[in-house]
Amino acid sequence: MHFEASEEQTLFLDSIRRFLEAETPLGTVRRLAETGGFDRGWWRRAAALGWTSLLVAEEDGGAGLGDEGAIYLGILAEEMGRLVSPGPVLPSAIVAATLSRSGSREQRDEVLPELISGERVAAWCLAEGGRSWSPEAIALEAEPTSHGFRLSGVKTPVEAGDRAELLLVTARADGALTQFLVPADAPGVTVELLEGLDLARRFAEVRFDGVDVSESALVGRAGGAAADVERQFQLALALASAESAGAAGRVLEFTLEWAFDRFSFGRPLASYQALKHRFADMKTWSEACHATASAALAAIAAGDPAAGRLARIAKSYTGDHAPEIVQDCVQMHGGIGVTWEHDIHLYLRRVATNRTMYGEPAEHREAIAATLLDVAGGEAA
Amino acid sequence: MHFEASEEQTLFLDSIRRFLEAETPLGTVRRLAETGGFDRGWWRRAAALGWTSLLVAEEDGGAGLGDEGAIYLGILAEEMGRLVSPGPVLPSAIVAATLSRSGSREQRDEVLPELISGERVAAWCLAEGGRSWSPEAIALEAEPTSHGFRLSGVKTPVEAGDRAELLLVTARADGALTQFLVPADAPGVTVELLEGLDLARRFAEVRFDGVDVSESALVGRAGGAAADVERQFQLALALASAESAGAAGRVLEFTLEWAFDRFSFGRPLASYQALKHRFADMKTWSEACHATASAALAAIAAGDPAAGRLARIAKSYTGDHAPEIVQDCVQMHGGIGVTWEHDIHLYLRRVATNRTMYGEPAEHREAIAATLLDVAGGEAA
Amino acid sequence: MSTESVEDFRARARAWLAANMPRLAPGAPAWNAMDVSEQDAARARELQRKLYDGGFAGLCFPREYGGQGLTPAHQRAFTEECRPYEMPLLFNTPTFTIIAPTLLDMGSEAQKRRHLPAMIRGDELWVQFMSEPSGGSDLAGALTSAKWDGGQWLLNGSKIWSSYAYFSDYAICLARTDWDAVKHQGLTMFIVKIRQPGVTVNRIRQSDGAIEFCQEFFDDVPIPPENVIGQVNDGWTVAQRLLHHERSSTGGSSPYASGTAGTRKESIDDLVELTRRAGLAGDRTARQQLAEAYVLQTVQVQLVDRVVKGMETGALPTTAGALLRLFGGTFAARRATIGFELAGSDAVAWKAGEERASRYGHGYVFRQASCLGGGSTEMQRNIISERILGMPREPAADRGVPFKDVRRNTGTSRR
Amino acid sequence: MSTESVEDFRARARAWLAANMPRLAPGAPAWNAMDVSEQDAARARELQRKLYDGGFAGLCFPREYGGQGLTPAHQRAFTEECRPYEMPLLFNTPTFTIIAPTLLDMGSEAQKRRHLPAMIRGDELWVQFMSEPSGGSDLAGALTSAKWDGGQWLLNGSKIWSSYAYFSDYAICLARTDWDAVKHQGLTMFIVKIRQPGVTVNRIRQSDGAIEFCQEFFDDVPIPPENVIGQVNDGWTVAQRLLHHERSSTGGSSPYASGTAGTRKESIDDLVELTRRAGLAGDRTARQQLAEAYVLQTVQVQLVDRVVKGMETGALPTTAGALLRLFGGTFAARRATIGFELAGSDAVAWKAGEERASRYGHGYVFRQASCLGGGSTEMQRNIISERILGMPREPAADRGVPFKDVRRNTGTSRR
Repeated sequence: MHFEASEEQTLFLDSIRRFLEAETPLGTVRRLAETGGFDRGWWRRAAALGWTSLLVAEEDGGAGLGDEGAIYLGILAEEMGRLVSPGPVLPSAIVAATLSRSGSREQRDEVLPELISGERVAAWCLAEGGRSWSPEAIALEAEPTSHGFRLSGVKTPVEAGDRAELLLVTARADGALTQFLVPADAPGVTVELLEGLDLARRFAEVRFDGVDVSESALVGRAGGAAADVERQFQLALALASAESAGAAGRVLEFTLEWAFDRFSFGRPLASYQALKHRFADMKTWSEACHATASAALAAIAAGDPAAGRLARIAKSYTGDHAPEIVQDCVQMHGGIGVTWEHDIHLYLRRVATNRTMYGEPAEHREAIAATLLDVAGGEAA
Repeated sequence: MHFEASEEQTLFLDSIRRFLEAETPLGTVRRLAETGGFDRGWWRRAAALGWTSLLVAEEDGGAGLGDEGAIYLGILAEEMGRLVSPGPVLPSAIVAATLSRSGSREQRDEVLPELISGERVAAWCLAEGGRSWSPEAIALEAEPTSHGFRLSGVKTPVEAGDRAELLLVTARADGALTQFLVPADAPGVTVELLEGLDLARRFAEVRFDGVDVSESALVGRAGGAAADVERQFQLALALASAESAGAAGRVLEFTLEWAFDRFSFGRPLASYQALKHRFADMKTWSEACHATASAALAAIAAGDPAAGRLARIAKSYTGDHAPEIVQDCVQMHGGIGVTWEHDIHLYLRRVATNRTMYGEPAEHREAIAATLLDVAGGEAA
Repeated sequence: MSTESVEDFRARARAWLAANMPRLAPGAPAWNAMDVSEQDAARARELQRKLYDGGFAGLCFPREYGGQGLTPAHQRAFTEECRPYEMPLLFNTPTFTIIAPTLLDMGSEAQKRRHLPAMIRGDELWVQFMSEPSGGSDLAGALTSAKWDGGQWLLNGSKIWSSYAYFSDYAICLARTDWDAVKHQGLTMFIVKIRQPGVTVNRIRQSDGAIEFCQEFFDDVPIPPENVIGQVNDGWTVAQRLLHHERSSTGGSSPYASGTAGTRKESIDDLVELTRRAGLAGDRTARQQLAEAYVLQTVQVQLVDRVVKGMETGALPTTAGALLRLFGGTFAARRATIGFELAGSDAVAWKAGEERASRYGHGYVFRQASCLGGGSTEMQRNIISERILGMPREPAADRGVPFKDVRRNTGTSRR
Repeated sequence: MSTESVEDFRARARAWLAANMPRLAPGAPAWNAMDVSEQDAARARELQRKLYDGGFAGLCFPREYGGQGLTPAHQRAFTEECRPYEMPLLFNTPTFTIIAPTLLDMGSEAQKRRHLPAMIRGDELWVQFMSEPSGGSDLAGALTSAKWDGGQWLLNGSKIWSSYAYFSDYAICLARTDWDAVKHQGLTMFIVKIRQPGVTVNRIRQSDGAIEFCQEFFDDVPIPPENVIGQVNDGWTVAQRLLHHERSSTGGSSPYASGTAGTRKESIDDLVELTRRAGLAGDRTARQQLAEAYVLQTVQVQLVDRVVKGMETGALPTTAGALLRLFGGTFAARRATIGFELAGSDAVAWKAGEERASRYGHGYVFRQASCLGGGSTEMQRNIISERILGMPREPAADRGVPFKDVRRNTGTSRR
């Protein structure tokens, strides 16, 4: 967490940590991995702690934190990382925020309360299976029909796609970004659970084979979703970054304990300078991961026009460094670190997955280079 | 040097080392840097040791080692690296080899003896100032005239271009690689000495402003130089690699001595595990640099069809690692390592220059990727 | 006795292989050391026997112990020739490259005559009982103990990280026989029969989900005195030979390995195919990564050649195998990372039945194993700096102290 | 006394700057700490005096010592506002960010009243005499000695790596005053006037050819007793405060720096321009490198913010500045490498008069300076592991031993 947390933020953090440690300690996470992911009752209890409404306006039943909710979400994401928690926090928060901002009266009155209460789960259908996760790469077609639109295309991987009752689909109508809220059981929608590296978080492929939706499925106006999508994307980048920072920070903590406890040649591992210097590097990177994730969330919360660039910076830095921290901590553990029995691989799977999801570091660096090089005059703002 | 040197090779090595240590120790190298590079008398004495004729056929007054001369040249290059020596070894060897293979009777009878004796110096005009050093990038035009060709273009940087009486110019006639031997004082040739990072080795820009040459300037036939150029290029890559391996290996040696002699907190630097582990990494990379440079030269000597790929591998590996070894040795030295007074920067300047000259690691990796990906079936042979 | 020339031998081997050994299907996957079943072991025993019957087993082992007494050059030729054939690669490591040369160096004449021919015939697969759950890199800190009791030793304790123990026959086992001696002087190396009462073998699941390694528990396992290798309480001398051979083995410089799991070319073809399948054949960054992997792989082979020659000529000390272990371990980790990055999201989430890219994800999760197995890269760096470069040894708190008084792990922060 | 609000202050500063300070020419090169002449120093003194006269000098220093008694937030606002103007940046380090806060912490009232206002007025430029030719990272191993002799101290020995000593006025100097005490307990910190008989200042040429640093030789230099900072033989306590402020300074978290050498944006613009000029604006590898530099530069600023807040709130110990030094040093080295690679052969050979790219070559040659100056990255890693993470301290062979008996450098392998 950032070092200037308010009292409310600290209370929120404590409530998350107590809840996760009690309800989904790592042993439970392992069991959920075998049985199919998060428990719906658990999710409703998490929702009761306010997790789902942090970016929802007060009049829509939300926390009324305004954009500052992004900072609370960052705290939540870090804690999720610290315990490799399951649960559709990221897609839920993103979909709820967009419905509150741009949803129709009906969507806000009928759908949003159920998302906030955790009764229903929503997923965001963004990527389409190519290398790029950028909104520019979206091609899923929304063809106008007499009564609405027909959606055709494939979205994959979709976080929590297998468990979601509602899908926020980012598509193109007449070439312009347009979003729809579609029930997962709509005719023509096929959801296939994917296998994956992360044991607690699941992804699905969602096919739209000429799915007919009415005008009322639109979230915002046709062709007018670019700002919402950009904001969703920024949130996803920053939250994935915060989660990886939390995960890597936690791994570093318990690996340090291990180094104190473990003796080799009559000396604790922690006394070997070659290892000490690597711990020093890892500590530095870990603090930098926290710093850049917090800065991105603060920029989003502040409506800073640089938020998009800062979110990409955070995602690229944490994508490079969080996995390397965890890998070197595996090395510090020795043989036990590459066993199934030891929890460290749960963390490695999470940060490796986060590195890829919502775009790899190289994709974000390329986008950053574009802001530096491709604008007239090299304007970097 | 490779670990299976023959007795002849060991004698050759000893003669080089004795000569360089006596004639151009590092203090002399520094003085030469102030005064304009190598001394002609020194170069003639070096030539008398056989340096210029290692790849020249016996009937042309050469060593008669056949292709095995490449291995001797590698030994010479490593020793040049170990003492950051001046002198046009690489261009002399390359030009002499090509004249012996493909030169006209006249070139072999009139010119070659003077190159071998060190009376005259030759330079190879390859690069044209762009990013690429590959023969494919050569554009200097050789336009047919009634009596020969007219050369137009710029070559830069040209090693020893400021001191050479003769220029081997790689050009294109009708789009096909063609080489010429041109006197540096021919009308239309302008040579401008460049400033540079390497204190002992100099480069020049050579302009050809409509330089008229007769047919007799051709080395080999018009449009038929591809094989010679490829071989020259392979030699340049392998020799630059060997030289950098020699330089980095020597730096590692004296830095290790320093670590033994230097005490910090009452203990020799060499006793600090964090430094010991970095020395272990450097030793491994250093041996690998030697290994890959030797393997490339052995392949050239054996006429192995893989020689081109192995030369690129060596250049890319040593280009990445030799400078990093030297930089970390600078770090090991502390403040004294970044002074003018300490010799280590002479080595750093040499390996940094070699990294760039004849193509950076990324260019060679791209070419290697092409052999892996762009040939039907992915044939990597 | 004059030795057959390498080229004559090569021709004879080629003909024999074609007539006798099963050919690999074109494009058959390279042998996967990670997932070996008892059936695979039975098959390896059968093929090894076939080689033995044909006179092509144990090429570099002395004739008196069932080998062929040939040179490393003969072995290299054979390894080149046998590439298209199914080979009993399971015998290579640790049986032939680590255990057998240790027995050759340190075993009694009776031990050599009893076990070496049996290995070469395919009758005995061996494993190492060296590491312990509490031990990490500190092999000499073994807590497994053997007590002399009525004319035999009784073994108690636990070992870990032994590959394939569940289908192997014998193990070489380091145990503490004197707790009052300083650490390195109270150890003895034993030959232990695996399938006998008192030995329990459990399999360990790896972080990537595969099962290769085992943990063993010993409960008063009897060992006859003739199964001591070398001298009682001098087991560390034997262990050092064993570690030397292990470095040669994992570094790729052992002359006792016969056949290899895939040629160099196959191994890069893997990444080439991945790059193409991922649609990245034209992507400059991907091309750089692919070429980097190929450069490192090639340099690794070149480094093995150099270091082996250096050790042969005495230009490098025999500990130089640590250079190969360090290079090999870090390269394998880098290669796993490149594979993971090339594979993109397919390595992170994939459809059931389309697992091709998933192994790059699992390879990434298991990445550090290449820097741990066969001696951690940290130990290699210690060896290189201390024994090749002659730098001062790390201070150890367990020197000159009776082993029973040495400080050991505290807490139980293993999670 | 109520403090002016930051925004009111900002408005007042903006107006004053526009009316009084010389504007930088658009596109003027950022201030280059590497190549400072005596004229530059005179100019800096003049500008500092101007700030002082306007009431904008020493913003965070107490009023009783000539400062303005304002908050770090005021200083940040001023630093933002003064970007378009020429500033006396030479005073920032070490005078304001390292020496002055050390005097504030540890100096006598008389020392503070005498020197702090003089610094803030632009009358005194200071340097550090800390490192020694024989010493490396081991500052407490100082061999420069001061002997008490007839009512004053006499200084003998040599110091090195002091920037700008040849035009500065005073130095803070660590010297050994008791050779029978253990290392850290026989040191005293002195104030030394530089321009006086017995002090010889030689300039050192750097590996990149530039001249910034100096070496000083002391030959019976007299120091009056009132120039001892803190207690005699307690100089290491003073040195630790100084090192703390040095870490804050080089890490970028000191509140006493006023103005910065170039904005963040200018600094990446440098590489952007290089990329364009090299024709690499469309090259994917170059774009990755450029973006990497920008990412690291941005994260560095974010890390400074985080660590400063962490130290303010007590979430991080005061030694956390070492995190910033380590990040900053390694980033600067990485940035130098990226610049060198982007510049291509222009950084290796260039036409006289077309040196623009050559500085990337020289920057690469001098690269490690960023990992050495202000405390090597190795020392930062020791501090982070031992003082932030609480890992065991390195064994030192010089603890508990009279300093005169400690082993020192052997041989003379400096070449």
